[in-house]
Amino acid sequence: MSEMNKAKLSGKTTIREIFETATEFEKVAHRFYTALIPNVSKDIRWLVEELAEEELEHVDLFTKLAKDPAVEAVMVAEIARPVADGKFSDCVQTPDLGPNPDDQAVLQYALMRESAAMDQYTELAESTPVGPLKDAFVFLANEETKHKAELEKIYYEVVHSGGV
Amino acid sequence: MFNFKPDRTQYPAADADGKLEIDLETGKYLKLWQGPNHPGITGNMSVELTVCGDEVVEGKTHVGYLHRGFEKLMERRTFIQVFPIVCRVCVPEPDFNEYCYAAAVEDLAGIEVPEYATWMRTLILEMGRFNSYMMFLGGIGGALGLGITGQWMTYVRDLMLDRFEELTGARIYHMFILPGGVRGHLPEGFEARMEEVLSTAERYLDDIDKVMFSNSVFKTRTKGVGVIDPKLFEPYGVTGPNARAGGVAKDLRKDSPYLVYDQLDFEVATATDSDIFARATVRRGDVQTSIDLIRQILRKMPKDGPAMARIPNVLHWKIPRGETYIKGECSRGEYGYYLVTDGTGYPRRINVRGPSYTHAMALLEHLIPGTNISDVAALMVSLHTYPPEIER
Amino acid sequence: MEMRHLHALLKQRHSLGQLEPKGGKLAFVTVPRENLRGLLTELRDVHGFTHLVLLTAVDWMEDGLFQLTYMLNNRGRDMTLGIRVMLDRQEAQGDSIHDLWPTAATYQRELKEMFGIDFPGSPRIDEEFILEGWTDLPPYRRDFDSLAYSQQTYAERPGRVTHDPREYMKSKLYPDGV
Amino acid sequence: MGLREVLTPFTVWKHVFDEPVTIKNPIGRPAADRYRGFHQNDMASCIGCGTCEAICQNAAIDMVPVDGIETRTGDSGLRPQIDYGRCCWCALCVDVCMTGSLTMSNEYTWVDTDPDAFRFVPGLEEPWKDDEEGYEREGKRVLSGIERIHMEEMPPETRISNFEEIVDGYSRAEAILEADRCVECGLCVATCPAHMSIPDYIAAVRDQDYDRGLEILYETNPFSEVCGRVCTHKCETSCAALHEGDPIAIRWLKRHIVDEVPFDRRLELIGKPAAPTGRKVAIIGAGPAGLTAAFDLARAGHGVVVFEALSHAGGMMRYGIPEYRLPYEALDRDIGVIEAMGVEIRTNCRVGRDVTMDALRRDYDSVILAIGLNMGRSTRVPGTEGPGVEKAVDLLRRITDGEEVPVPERLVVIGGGNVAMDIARSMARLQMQKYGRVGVTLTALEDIDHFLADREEIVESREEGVQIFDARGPQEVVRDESGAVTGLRTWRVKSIFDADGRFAPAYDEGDEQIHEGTMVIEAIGQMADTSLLEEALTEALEWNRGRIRIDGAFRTSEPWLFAAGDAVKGPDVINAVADGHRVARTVMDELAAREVMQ
Repeated sequence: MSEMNKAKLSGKTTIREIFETATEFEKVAHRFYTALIPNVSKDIRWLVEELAEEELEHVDLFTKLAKDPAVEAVMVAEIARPVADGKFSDCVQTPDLGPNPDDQAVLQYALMRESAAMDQYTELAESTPVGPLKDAFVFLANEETKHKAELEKIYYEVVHSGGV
Repeated sequence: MFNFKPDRTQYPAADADGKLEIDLETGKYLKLWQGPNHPGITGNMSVELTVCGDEVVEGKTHVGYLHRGFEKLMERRTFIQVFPIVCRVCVPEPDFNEYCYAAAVEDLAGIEVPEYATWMRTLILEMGRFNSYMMFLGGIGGALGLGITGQWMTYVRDLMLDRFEELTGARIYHMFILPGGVRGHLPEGFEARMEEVLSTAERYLDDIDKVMFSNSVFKTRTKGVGVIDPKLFEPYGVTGPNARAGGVAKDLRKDSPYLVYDQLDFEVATATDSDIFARATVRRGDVQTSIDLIRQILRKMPKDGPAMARIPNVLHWKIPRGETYIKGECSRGEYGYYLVTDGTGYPRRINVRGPSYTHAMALLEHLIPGTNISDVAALMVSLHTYPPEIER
Repeated sequence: MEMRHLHALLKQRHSLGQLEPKGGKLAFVTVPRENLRGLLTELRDVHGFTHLVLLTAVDWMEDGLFQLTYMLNNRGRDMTLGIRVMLDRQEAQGDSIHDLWPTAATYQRELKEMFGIDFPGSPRIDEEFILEGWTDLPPYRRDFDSLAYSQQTYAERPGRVTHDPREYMKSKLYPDGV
Repeated sequence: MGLREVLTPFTVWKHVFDEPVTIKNPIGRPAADRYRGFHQNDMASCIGCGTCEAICQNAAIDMVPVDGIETRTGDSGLRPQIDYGRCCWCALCVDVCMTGSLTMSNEYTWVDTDPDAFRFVPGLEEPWKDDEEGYEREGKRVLSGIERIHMEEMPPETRISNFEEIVDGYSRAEAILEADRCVECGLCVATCPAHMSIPDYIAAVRDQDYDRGLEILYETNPFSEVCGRVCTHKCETSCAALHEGDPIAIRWLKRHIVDEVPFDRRLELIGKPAAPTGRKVAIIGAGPAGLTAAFDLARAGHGVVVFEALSHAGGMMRYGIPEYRLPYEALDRDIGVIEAMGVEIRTNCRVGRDVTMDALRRDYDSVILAIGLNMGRSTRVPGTEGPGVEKAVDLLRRITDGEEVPVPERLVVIGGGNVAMDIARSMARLQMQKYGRVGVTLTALEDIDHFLADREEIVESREEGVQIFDARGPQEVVRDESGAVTGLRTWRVKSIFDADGRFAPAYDEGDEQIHEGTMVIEAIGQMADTSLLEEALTEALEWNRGRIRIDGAFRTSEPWLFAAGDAVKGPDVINAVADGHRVARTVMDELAAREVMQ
């Protein structure tokens, strides 16, 4: 955990800061998966491609939100820093999955990320005032929850029950 | 009273072979067809009478009006598929076909029928016999112009059909005795409802005794008429009440006990005169026996137990090569099924032995000469014949 | 037991085949055609088998044989004996026993009509019995196809169509067989 | 005759004032409760097996499609239509009905001017379709057998100390009785991946014509001896007989046929292959898919070489399935017939090491990839790295090869599939031999009702002393200070399978258990070892969610390469056999097409 992130562990934060971290979170993930695509064997590339695509959709959502005047208006508002923020911010740092990660390693990483994002967005949705941003966080929380469940199913199918 | 004495000289002469010389051109004789439409309860058969005045000099029976080729149809059906057909050989008493066929299959396939089913079968057969006699008692009166007996007996028969309906699910073709057992148990409260029918029947039979058996007209027209010489019984294969009316106390229920008859107490009704009246009284006695037997069976039969034995899958039931003959005492005499199997899933041959086969053909033809035209119907009814047994 | 004694007694004299008992009261035995009359007469007059229960035929087409079954019964002793006579199916001729049992004439007339088995000398043997104007094969012979006959004679009511479950499932679930 | 007899009849004049006994209006008179009136059919429980049609002696019943009823596993989608111009109301159709869906109402009065109205599918819209009254058979069906003929098995206390085959197989008498129960509806055929002619070979058992039976088996399955023992027998889940009783023991009857035909006779019956075509096909992997394809191709006259990395042919049938379920001789006989067709099997020849894909591509007209899933997955929970943690497939392979494997007194298996059961039961036998007692704990994510293993595997495992903990999620392999394994830490699984049968395990952290053992065996998923393809080919091929993309005919994106079996489809022997046939057909079609082109 970086020093900067440790500093963020307590106290208040502005919506802008949260918003920027979240945007960065999605962007980093998208870049990470995109960069990973050529490094994995072609047989598991589908998995990384799907993950990259999902993240890109979220980046697009944030880009759109940033242009929304209603969102701009609440950017300076202060809200309680989510408890889950630490784990979430950690995910902005991308791990080293090695030169040629297999499907299970990619899935495990993705699961960890989805889990952090789900917690983060759920808390944010609760503490953000009613408005388009809250709607976005609610949407994202739902998305990540669904996404996480889907990944868990895939993980079960690939790792636990595949071929048995 | 009128005492008609026919002029025997008008009778046709017989040649050396016993063949009658009947020349219709002479105008002395007339051909008269009795049937094939249902004259009384004799079913769809006809008798081609040659009459001289109102005396019949010759009668030839004609059958085939109900021929459906049952025996042939059965050869094209699997052992279970024969089951729905057999009952149709005899409308008034179909159950004998079901029993004989089922028992024949069981015999050749080596199937032991559960005890409950054997009691149930006996019950069904006695109910069927009762109904058959209802038709007889109604019919014999009807053949002599006594219409009311037919109405009463039809009503009583209907009451018994109600019991058949609730027990078997059908009124006429019961299809209840299946190879392997029977299809079900007695419904709740059946015994009480049956008792009601039986006591009603007894009341009506009491009236029948008064209106028919104690009726001078009936007596006059049936006593001494249509006498079968007991010497003819064996040559003509006469069995059942027709023989018992001539003093031959033979009844397969006693002589060759099947089902549970050896566990039942009953007497066989007999008479001695061997005429129409004697045959009617024997049947009147038999109805009472059936009523008593139904009561006895309901009292003695097990309250529960399996109704069906374990049988092979009927869809490909094959029975090893063999042959058997199963018989029983139906209301008209010896009823039997001769079953031949060849190891396939189909019977090689089924032959139905119905008592009418001998009673309504050779015997009737033998009895007819010398009778009065108006007695022919009563004579036919008194033999209690059902033509489908002849032309299966 | 009684049946076995009887069989032992008659076996030599009438060239009887093996006794085939069905329980204690019913048995079947085969006798050559030429021994039939002698056997029936002795059974009837000496051994109490006075009741001719039935007379019918079984078509063993594949073996080229007709089987005549004479079912005799001794009422007093409750014994039934099924006597088989095997006839050449091509010849199809039996010996009338109407003089032993008058009622046999009816059976023989029916056998003539339904199986085409002749009994020369039997009363009215050639008169129609059940069928009228029948010109086809005797219908109770195995080679008469009653289904084909009914299909030729009667029209089906149109509109019936059925499906075999196995084939139907194939057409629905794996039409190309895999 | 006196005056009395003239007067007595007049006494019945007393009836003159009696009420009439006739019923004024018989239409509407209710029939008895058991009356056999117009039929009723419960559309939802009817499976369209057509037994009613088969038994009807009047040919009154047709099986017809009905709107809104789909054809699916165990249900033909057809429903009986009854022609009341022919029905004789005998109700044999009701008695024989496999599910009890067909019954009768007590309705019998119906007037209509349109004769065709009396030909309809009961259960759709007739007014009496839900009436309570009417004929129903007493109890379960009696016209075909309900109970399966018992299969003799070695009792647990005897079988646990050795690897001898557990199941005895039917005697002829038993097999005839079991075969007798089949109603030949054929619903099972669609369910069988290889669409074996199940009713036909069961009929052969009934007829005691084992030659015919064997020929029928070989039409669709050259691994009938194997499948007769270890098939997942999904056919038995769509058997019409299961609705009121036990499904027909289809698998055991198949085995019985093969058991009854001596090996030499088998070879005679299968006959000789067709004249050589001059074409050559290479098959990678001597498992059920590869060898089935080899059999079909060789039988058609093509030259076939099968490349097998291990020392014996058979694939998972040999190296995965323990001997007590499938004796090696049984497998050897099936393979023997295939070899007798002229198939050459090169064992100990690993493609990628001993021969390259490029060489195969060059030397053969076509190449079929049938490599299966032979690599075990790991949960990768903490502690799985290091000694004391094994993978089930590796252990099973070593046991088959006769290698010494470590046998601890207590061990823990992770997994709820057949492989987990196989390793648990194999290790239990080894423990019995070594220590005289069994110490196997098995944990699985799934609850017991959702185990992927066959029911009988679960039952037999328990009989043999395997302790099963269901719905437990592995969290850590616990090790002591020296690093030696001491057990497995699990959490309870609280989630359940969704409506689609998919499962996202979630854990209840408060419900923790440590399962003691000095060895943990992972028997979870398996994967294909596609390294033999090497990078260029891996890149060139198209993939589909981790598996080589194939079309419906098992073609890969490379025209010379075909793929079949668990590696592309799965998940069992009979599916592999079905794939083998299909890929062989495709290859033959392609070869024939090339013939035309040249």
